[in-house]
Amino acid sequence: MANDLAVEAAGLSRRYARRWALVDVALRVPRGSALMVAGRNGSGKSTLLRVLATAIRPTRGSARVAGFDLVADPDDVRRKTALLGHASYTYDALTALENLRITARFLRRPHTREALRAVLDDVGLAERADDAVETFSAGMRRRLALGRVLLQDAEVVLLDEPYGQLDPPGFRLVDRLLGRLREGGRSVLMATHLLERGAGLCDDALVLETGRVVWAGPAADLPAQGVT
Amino acid sequence: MTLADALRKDVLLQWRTRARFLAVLAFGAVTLLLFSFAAGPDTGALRRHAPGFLWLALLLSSTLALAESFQAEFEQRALEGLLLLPAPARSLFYGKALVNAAHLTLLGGALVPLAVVLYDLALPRPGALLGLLALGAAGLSAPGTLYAAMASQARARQMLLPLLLFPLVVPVLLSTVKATALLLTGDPMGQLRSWLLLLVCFDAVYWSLCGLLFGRVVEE
Amino acid sequence: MNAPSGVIAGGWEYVWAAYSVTAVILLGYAASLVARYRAERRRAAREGEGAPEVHR
Amino acid sequence: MNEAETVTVSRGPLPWVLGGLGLVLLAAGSWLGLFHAPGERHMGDVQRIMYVHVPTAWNGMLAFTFAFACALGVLWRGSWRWDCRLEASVEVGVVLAALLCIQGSLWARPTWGVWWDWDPRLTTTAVMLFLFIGILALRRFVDDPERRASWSAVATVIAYADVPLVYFSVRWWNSLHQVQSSPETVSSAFYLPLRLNAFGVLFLMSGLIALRARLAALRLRDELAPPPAAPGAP
Repeated sequence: MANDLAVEAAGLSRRYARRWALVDVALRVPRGSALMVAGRNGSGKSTLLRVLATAIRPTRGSARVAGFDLVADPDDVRRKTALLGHASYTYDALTALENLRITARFLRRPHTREALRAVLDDVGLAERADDAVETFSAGMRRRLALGRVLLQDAEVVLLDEPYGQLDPPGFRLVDRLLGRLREGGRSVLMATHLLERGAGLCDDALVLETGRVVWAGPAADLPAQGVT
Repeated sequence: MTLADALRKDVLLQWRTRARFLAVLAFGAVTLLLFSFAAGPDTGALRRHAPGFLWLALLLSSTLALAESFQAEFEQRALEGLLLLPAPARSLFYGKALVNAAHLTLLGGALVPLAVVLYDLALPRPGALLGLLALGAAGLSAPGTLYAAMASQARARQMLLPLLLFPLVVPVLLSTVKATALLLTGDPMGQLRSWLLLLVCFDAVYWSLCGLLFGRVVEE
Repeated sequence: MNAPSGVIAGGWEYVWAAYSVTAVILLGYAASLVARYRAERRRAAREGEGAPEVHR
Repeated sequence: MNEAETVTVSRGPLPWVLGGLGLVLLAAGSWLGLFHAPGERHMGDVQRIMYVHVPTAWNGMLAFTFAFACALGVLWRGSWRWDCRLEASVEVGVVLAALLCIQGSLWARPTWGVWWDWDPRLTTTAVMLFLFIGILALRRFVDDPERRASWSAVATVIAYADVPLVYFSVRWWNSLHQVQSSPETVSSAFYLPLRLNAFGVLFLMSGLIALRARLAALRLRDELAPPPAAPGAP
């Protein structure tokens, strides 16, 4: 049954204008496991995660995420997924707390100051809760975006370069949050260039090259493959 | 209600960027001033054309205000972030369009005193004029919000919004200019009602149509 | 120009102008369209011999 | 959009037959209109402009109405075929609307002594011309075929819904002027060239739309080309 799969995709392809960013990608991610997506810049990692999050429609192919079809029931998929993308999904004129409150209100989650401060505390932004996001550094934006993902508390978590732009304490923060997600039984798909780090945290891995899957296997075997 | 959430979000955003309101207002004021230079210093002519000048100034300023209202949504893809929660596109549209309508009404309200001074107008029915401003602003904001969402994601964005919006709002311009003139100078023939009816029809058509179609513009 | 109830006399120059403009615009557009279509056909034939062509 | 649908470019002589037939009818109608129909009672010879003006008006409106139908096809069926037809009918409609404005002004000058009379029908045509030019520009400025299709369909629905509103607003706005009525043609001497030209423009327009839709399909098929074969694959 597909029910023990968090993600099941076949023939997934996506074209931007004339360029194919993703071609015939097939993948199966068991519930509660973590998949690392590796590959160079422009190999289609972000596109894959964005397609699975329903941020963009697949041009071809189909996939089920958390048991729902991407194209037929996008709203159900959206309720079950959280995406950490390249953009921080924030309104820069608003404060960190206000940004989280907007998200919490739409999600029908508690949006009291205390509840939201707890999230900000988790990502190390408690002191800057009432500062406008436009005063944040790139790393701090990343932390806020992580906080937003935590707030969503989704079944399937899609992380695009979670370590990007973070400092060493930020790296440890991501490791800790990943551990927490996995303990909570969440399924994780993570695109990253940090092969050793990712291999230590994920079960399986796949490598993309010009939009195609060129290697798939246990994450522990990946660093030996010599991909960059 | 997700509409309330969307409204709250847009009001907050608009409030935080209120300095931009003043910039748009200054643009509208300069436009009013320029119209008087174009028409010459003849007070009679200025007074006669005042309703047209007022609404043209508001229309020109509206393209700035509308484009600005989507700046924050696409800068860090905040709109996409909300759609993925999932927040319904329709609520997001109506929140944005309502706040834009309020914004344009305020802008019009702020331009009226200036027009009074520049064009030597009398304001016999200020309350009715404000209502008319709201109806006209609503007519500009519904299609304007939809097209601003499109234009901000396309190439040549500064060009596209006025190109699409201006011909579309010809009925709004005609009915508001006529109705404003009737409000200012009296309405012996009782024509005001039919102009208001036309404006209300336009608003009804576009507030429903644009709400229906907005999802097709922001979903990818 | 014309008396209130009289016939508009002449005006043939406007008639000719209207017919010529109509002919020029319609034929000109048709010609440009045929040219664009031919060029695109040639390009498609040059590039995509393999592309499936469905006849209707 | 429906990706399962392959973009097909139809062949066959249909556009050429329609276009040729249209041109023959137009030539016959115009010849009758110019040389055989008697001058109208009040308008004199200027009335002959109507034999090309009225058919252009009918068919221009028809082209935009067809574009609206295509837009619904795109929005509901997600079909590339309707997208091609939309592009074709908007472009042909813009050509007819531009032609109509020029003819209208050539009619207004000898009849009313001005190049532009703010007649509701003609003014509505001018507004429509700019509405649909905007849609052609929109298509130019959007690179992604899916977005281009759905956005231009949305814009077409919105523009088409405006037409009656523009018409009534201009009519009321200009109501101080005496309503200008076009001359009524009653006898068959007037009808025949008008009918021939109406069908002439209709056939020519259909042929042009069909050919333009093929051009759009050719370009689209190129844009929607399948991904290149995998490096190692046969």
